[in-house]
Amino acid sequence: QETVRIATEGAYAPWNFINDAGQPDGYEIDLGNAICEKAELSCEWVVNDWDSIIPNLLAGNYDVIMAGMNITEERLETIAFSDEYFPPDPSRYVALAGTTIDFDNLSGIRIGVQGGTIQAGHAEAELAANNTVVSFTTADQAVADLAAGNVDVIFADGAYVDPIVTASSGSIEYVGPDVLIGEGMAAGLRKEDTDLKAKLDEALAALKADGTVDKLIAARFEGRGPYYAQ
Amino acid sequence: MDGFFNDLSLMAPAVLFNIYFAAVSIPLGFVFAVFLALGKASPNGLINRLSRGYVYAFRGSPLFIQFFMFYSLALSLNLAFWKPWGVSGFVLHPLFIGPLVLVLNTAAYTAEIFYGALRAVPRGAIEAAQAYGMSPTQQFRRVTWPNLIRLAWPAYTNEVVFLFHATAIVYFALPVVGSQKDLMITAKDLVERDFNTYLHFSVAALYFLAVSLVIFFLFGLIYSRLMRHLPAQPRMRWAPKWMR
Amino acid sequence: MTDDIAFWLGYLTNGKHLAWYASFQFTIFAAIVGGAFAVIFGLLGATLKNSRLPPLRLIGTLYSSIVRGVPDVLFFLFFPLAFEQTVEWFVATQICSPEAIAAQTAAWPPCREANWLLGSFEYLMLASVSLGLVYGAFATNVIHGAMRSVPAGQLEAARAYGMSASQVLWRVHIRQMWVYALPGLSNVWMLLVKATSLLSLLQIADIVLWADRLGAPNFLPTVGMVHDDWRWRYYLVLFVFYILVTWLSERAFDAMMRRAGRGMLSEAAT
Amino acid sequence: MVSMTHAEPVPSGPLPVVELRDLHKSFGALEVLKGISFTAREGQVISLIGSSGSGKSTLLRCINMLEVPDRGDVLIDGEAIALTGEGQRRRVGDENQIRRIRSELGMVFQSFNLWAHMTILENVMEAPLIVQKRARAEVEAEARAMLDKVGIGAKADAYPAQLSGGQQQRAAIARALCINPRVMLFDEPTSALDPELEVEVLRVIKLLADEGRTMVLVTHDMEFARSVSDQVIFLHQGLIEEQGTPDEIFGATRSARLKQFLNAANHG
Amino acid sequence: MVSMTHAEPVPSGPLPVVELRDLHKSFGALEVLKGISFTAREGQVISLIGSSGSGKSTLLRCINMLEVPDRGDVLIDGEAIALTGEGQRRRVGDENQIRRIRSELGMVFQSFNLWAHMTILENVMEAPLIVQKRARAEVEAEARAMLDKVGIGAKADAYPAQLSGGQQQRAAIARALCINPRVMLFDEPTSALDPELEVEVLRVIKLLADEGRTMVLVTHDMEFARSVSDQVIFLHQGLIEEQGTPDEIFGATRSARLKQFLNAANHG
Ligand SMILES: Nc1ncnc2c1ncn2[C@@H]1O[C@H](COP(=O)(O)OP(=O)(O)OP(=O)(O)O)[C@@H](O)[C@H]1O
Ligand SMILES: Nc1ncnc2c1ncn2[C@@H]1O[C@H](COP(=O)(O)OP(=O)(O)OP(=O)(O)O)[C@@H](O)[C@H]1O
Ligand SMILES: [Mg+2]
Ligand SMILES: [Mg+2]
Repeated sequence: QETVRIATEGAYAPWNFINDAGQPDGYEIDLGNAICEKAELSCEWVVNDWDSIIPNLLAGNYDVIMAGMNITEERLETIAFSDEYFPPDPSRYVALAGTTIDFDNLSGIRIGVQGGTIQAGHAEAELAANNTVVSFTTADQAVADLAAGNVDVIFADGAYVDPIVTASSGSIEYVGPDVLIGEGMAAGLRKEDTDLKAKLDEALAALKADGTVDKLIAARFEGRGPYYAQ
Repeated sequence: MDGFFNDLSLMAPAVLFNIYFAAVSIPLGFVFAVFLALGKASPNGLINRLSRGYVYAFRGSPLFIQFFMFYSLALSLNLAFWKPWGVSGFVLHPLFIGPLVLVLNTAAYTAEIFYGALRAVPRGAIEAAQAYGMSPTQQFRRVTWPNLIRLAWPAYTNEVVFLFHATAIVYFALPVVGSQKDLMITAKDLVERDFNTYLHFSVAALYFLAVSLVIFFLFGLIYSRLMRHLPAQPRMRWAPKWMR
Repeated sequence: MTDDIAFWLGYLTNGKHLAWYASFQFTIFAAIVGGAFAVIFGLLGATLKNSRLPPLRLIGTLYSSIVRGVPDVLFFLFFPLAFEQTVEWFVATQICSPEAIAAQTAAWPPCREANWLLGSFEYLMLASVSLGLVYGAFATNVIHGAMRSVPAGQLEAARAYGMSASQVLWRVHIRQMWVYALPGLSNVWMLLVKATSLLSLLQIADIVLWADRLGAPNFLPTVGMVHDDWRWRYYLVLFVFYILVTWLSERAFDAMMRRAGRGMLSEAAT
Repeated sequence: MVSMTHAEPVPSGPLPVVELRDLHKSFGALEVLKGISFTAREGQVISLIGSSGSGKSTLLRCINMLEVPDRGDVLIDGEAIALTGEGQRRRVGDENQIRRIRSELGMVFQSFNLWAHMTILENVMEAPLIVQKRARAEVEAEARAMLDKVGIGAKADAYPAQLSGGQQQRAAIARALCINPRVMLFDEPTSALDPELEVEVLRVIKLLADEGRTMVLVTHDMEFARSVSDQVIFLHQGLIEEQGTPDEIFGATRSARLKQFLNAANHG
Repeated sequence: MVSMTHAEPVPSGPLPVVELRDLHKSFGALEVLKGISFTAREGQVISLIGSSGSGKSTLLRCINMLEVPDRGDVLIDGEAIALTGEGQRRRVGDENQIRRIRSELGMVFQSFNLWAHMTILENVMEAPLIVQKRARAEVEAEARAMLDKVGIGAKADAYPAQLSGGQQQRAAIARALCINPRVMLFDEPTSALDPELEVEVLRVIKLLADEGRTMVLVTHDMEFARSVSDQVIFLHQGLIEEQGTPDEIFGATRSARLKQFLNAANHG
């Protein structure tokens, strides 16, 4: 059996995180294991910081990235993506309850993002002129800084902030408009690994077809899906 | 070669951040260190123990951990303190908290240097000052301090260079605001883009070396001014005692 | 009350915490292996610096002054990567076919076959070697100075009694050198120990990385206990850990100094 | 001039300038001074002699309170130096008084203790400017005159490290003289010098003696002690073993110990 | 015993043990030895005297090649020490030969140079064990006997720093004796000692002289040179100015320079 090394960040619940047992866990880990089983690959999980996750893929330290990574034009210049396994989802702003921000002409606020994400790219391109964009190395750190009031809003994947807003019981709330920037999440691969991509796509298609993917999404993301039911 | 010049110009603005961190921390750390050194030498039990403990703790632990710890500590105090005083964004800004931690850290190292020098000030010079009726303040200002700073200068120069080197880890521990990136982050980003490890890190190293040499040169000038009373000057040596 | 204690005991011994505790081995490994390399490189560098051949002397001097002229973290990031790439480049010149090179889309490595897959152990080893290289440059200076501090008369006496050059070196010169080198080496060791906090920058799951993971705020019960940002508490533990290591190291070096200084430090010892 | 804080009748002749009463001083368990009393009157030159470790330096340092005696008093110009506390915890009582008194006592240290970071001229001007707060122009004129007097006027702008031992010693004397002290205290002014320089320095001290300045000096040079002193005091084991005019001390010696000491001194 | 590598006729009387032929030695531009030749025969004691800087130590150090002479030869037991190269680049030619010869020459340094990291006993045993590779038990017995002989048997397990100067000097002598050398070389064996210790050390050296050991010694003590030597050599400006029995040298002195030197020595 071919061994495939899959990198994940381990700090982006519920896609991927380190559980109390100290092991990688989350939707992507469940899905990755299912894909591997389907494609008859033996999989090995590698935890790697987000900011160097693409360079280390290219350098050959592992073969696949499953780390809540959105497909973008820019990334497609350097790596390839499998078919999507999480649909395009609006990115959302959240702030501490009671914060009023004029989103029509957004200026003078501090926007927290995780560096190297599509939200960071958007903020740097569209908002940095009039606002301060603060990049954190993990999404958790961005949330921590929001909770402590160091940034006015954070801008992140909707499905990432959903449970946080829910769990905060009102102290953190959505503000402003949803922004659709992602093209869905998928596994990242080196461009030349076309065989591996084919295998992954095939297995993924099968799992979508038999409802496994929807089941896994429903288990990890409350009230989401089904997305891929025929 | 093009890559080299390209890197040189890309990193020129980045090195300003390292210089900024060092330039802000050095004078403040210097002043704080003087008080700490005097505290260590103080006969007052409480002041003495506090200063000793402080110096030991900050010299005994890595600066990297200190950055993380103080940032998250400051963050957890944000809602209770900084926010109400309206200094939230300011306190937690890397351009503020970075130098703050550097000051806390370098003050401990510098204090140790000053304390060592303080104990090496010739007893006789101080006794002569006493014998001629100087007050304790006058003794310190006119005799102890001039001797101390001369004794400490070479070691202090090394500490300054090391402080400058220490600025390399600021942005590994603190969030990056906007496009404010220092040499290390810039070099690391470049390497992650095209894997030209040798080029990008060498250019960054070159910048660090160049600024270090400038520091040595400037501090050496001051040293030769300080030591003009000695016909044969003890040579400045690149021999750090302690680093973070 | 007992419930509370039981809860916290359970929490502090869950798999994530156990992984944290286990990760201390990486730090300790890096410190000890790095320290050993630093002494080896230090002795090597000092030998070069003492060499009679000018080119070797130049190499020794360049090594110790350039490495000390750049931040440790820079060299620490640079060396493992550069080492890996150099090895891959050599391998590539041997095995890469022109077609494979043409097929390669990423900037590195030259071809897929030349890729050298590094696991955490290899990274840890490389990290230790780079610590050894950085602090070996400091040790070079310390040992070089210490070798020159041994009084010439001690060596002359050995020569006058017919000892060979290597007998003089090992039985007198190096034996006495430690007394002069230990204070400096103690400082270098402290620096090295503190530099082990940088391991996480090389993607090694060390104590700093786990402290960050454990302290990060959590809102999802499915992920684990829900809590705020607790990072500073975990970092405080590391802060104290390093201070303890420093303290222990000082004791150990004092003991070593007493041993090495037997006879030579009579006034200090009594 | 003399304040009447002490009850002793003022003796005839010159007024007492330095008076020690029953001084005791211990370092830890070692009792160095065991009750020393003597008086130096205006214009007198008093030499302290004794073997090494007999407490000569300690006694001299007690006069300006660089060492605080455990028991006993020091009176300068009849004014007792205020001390508080008991035994080894005894401290100077009045900071202002001691500073005023110290600036009346010009001390010349055995190892000179010139301030290395100042030029010779700055060394000499320092105390008058900083402690006595006199005008710079006046002090500078006086300092230069003083340096000329001890024969090193040309070295005014040199740093101490650039001077020979004898020149440094003379600079130290100039520094002490420039505060215009009532008393000069010398601790072995020549012991660190080679014979040639010794002669130079002794010449300057004799000059001062001839001018009638009150001086207390510790010396190993019996020849010199004999020629310059009004009174010679022989210390032995923390006590004054013998005291008298040079003729009395070096002439018909009274105690066996002094005899032994002087014999040894002749050979040393 | 004597190899016949040199053509000179073997003189009558005791055999030559150390022979120097036309030694020259310069340090940079300074010519310290300008052609020295002399012979020490079995059982002879030769003293080198001369003013400071006259090259006595350099000469002694040339005998065991701690300094390599620029010109000239050294013969030990008739065997010439092999040297290669010319002038200041001259080097020892045969490492094995020099080590063998050195272990026949017991050098006692002016500053003792005992190995600080070893006890006295270890110091004495080091060369026999490491260089001569003799059996430990035998060496230890001999070393202890030797220490007893010089009167410091009780200090065998002390470190050099724990001994007084005189004891260190005697330990250094024991160390040299324990390799059972053909010749003992002493460089100013007493100059760093106080008079009392000097007497102690001189006693030991006299003992060795009486035993008939060949010795070359540099000394400042004319009294001692006179009483112990068979030959006295007076060095002046890199040459042997005078040479002869003690009676010849200290009796009717021939050269003005030696006269001057001896006069000064009497006062020093
Ligand atoms: N600060 C001190 N602490 C402890 N002991 C001291 C101190 N100063 C002096 N002593 C001791 O007091 C004794 C007298 O010392 P002092 O310097 O007065 O002798 P002295 O007569 O000046 O001798 P010398 O002629 O050698 O200078 C000595 O035994 C000395 O060791
Ligand atoms: N290694 C050296 N390098 C340069 N000059 C040296 C060296 N060793 C000795 N000299 C010089 O050679 C001269 C003779 O020195 P040497 O030590 O032989 O004199 P000495 O007769 O033993 O004098 P002393 O009685 O003072 O010991 C001196 O002028 C000395 O400065
Ligand atoms: Mg004294
Ligand atoms: Mg000599």
